[in-house]
Amino acid sequence: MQTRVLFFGKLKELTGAAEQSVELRSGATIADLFDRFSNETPALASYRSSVVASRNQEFAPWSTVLEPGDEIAFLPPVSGG
Amino acid sequence: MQTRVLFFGKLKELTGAAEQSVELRSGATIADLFDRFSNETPALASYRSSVVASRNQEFAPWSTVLEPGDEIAFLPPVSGG
Amino acid sequence: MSLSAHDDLITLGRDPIAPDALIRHVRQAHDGAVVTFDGCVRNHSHGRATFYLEYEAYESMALEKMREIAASLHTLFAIDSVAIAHRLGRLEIGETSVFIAVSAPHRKAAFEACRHAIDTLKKTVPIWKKEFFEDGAVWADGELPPVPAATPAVKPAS
Amino acid sequence: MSLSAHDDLITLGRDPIAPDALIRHVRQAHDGAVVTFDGCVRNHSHGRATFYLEYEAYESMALEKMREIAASLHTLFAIDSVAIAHRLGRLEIGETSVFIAVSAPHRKAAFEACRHAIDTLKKTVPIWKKEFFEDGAVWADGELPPVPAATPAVKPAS
Repeated sequence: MQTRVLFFGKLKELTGAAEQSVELRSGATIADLFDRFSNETPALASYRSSVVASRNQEFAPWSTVLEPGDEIAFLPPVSGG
Repeated sequence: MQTRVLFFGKLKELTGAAEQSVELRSGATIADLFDRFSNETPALASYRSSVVASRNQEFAPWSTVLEPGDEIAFLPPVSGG
Repeated sequence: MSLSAHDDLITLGRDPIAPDALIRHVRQAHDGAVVTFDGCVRNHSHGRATFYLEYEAYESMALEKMREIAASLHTLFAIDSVAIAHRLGRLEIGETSVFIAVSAPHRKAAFEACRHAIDTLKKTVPIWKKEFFEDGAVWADGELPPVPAATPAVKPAS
Repeated sequence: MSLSAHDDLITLGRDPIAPDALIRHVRQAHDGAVVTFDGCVRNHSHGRATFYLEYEAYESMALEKMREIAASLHTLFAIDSVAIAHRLGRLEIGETSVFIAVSAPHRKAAFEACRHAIDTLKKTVPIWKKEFFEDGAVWADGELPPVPAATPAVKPAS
């Protein structure tokens, strides 16, 4: 199952990429997806508690089960305005 | 004792004059001044409870004793803005 | 026109109000927020179509009360500067009768000060609005300004 | 640019924001009040001199969240219309990063809606600010948006 993943702000700098595409097993959650990137980029793990996720441009809990074609983004605390 | 008296808004329309100069006995109060105009223009009396007075451009209670050269104004409810 | 100690700009006159000039006056490089209030002439009042308005003022006292409002904002809120303009005379639908701009390092103070300024202006500044309708004119309902309590009368010397 | 059902104007882009156009958009003959908020780039932050800022956004989601804010204002407050503009990219000191204009028949609703709009924008819209100082750059402290509670997971069909 193909999932598009976006990183912003500090998280983009840590992962070194704004956008990636990953192959996941069916039934994987947003939490599983974040863990996978934390394995590649261990510094990410320490940000877990100050990150929220979105699924198809709506804020989504970590337990959300991914569906094919989803666009998932990991968002640090927002600071617009 | 000479006192300058100003009327605004509805009160100006009732008295027919924006500004008048009156001669008052020493010791007269703002309330005395209003009563004097109410005698000339009885309709004024019914506005007494919805009028405030100013003395030399500061809001002043009815009991204020007038001094020579005072500028007294009678002000209906304000509606600027 | 009047510049106070805080470099506030307070005006009362018959010419149209120029919001841009008031905003430029208050907006400085150390400000993070500018909040403005534009009071405009509505095309209706109490369910009736308004033709136009006329404002009159006890001008010298009104200007002084507007200055007092600006000065009080500096003591009540962490703001930078204030501009308050009120227009007098005949105003057509859509025209600005009062404009207030407040700058501050942070937005909370700018919002609260701007709101406080217009609320206080409507309660304490001697300005009166007459509303003209198709079938006549009325002085708008207003608010009676608070008057300080009487102090013991002092007999004048003369 | 986006026009909602309420004729609100919501924009997100790299060009300088034009407050006058936003104000003209919301200001109608039946309005008695227009309140605006101008968020400007301050020349200092946490006691340090700021050189400039850079804003980035999850653009499509940010625009949608801004639209949601405008829509919510109509359900929460007795307002007429709303304009919200946020700028992205590099911004110099004194430039406007965000501008909000709200029109209403009466001032209370205009003030409360404008304040609510900027407070909510700062909490929920995916935009990030990087502050550039003489000796480096930092991502500004921000707020973590609230996330809806988990609903019972539905196993996807595939």
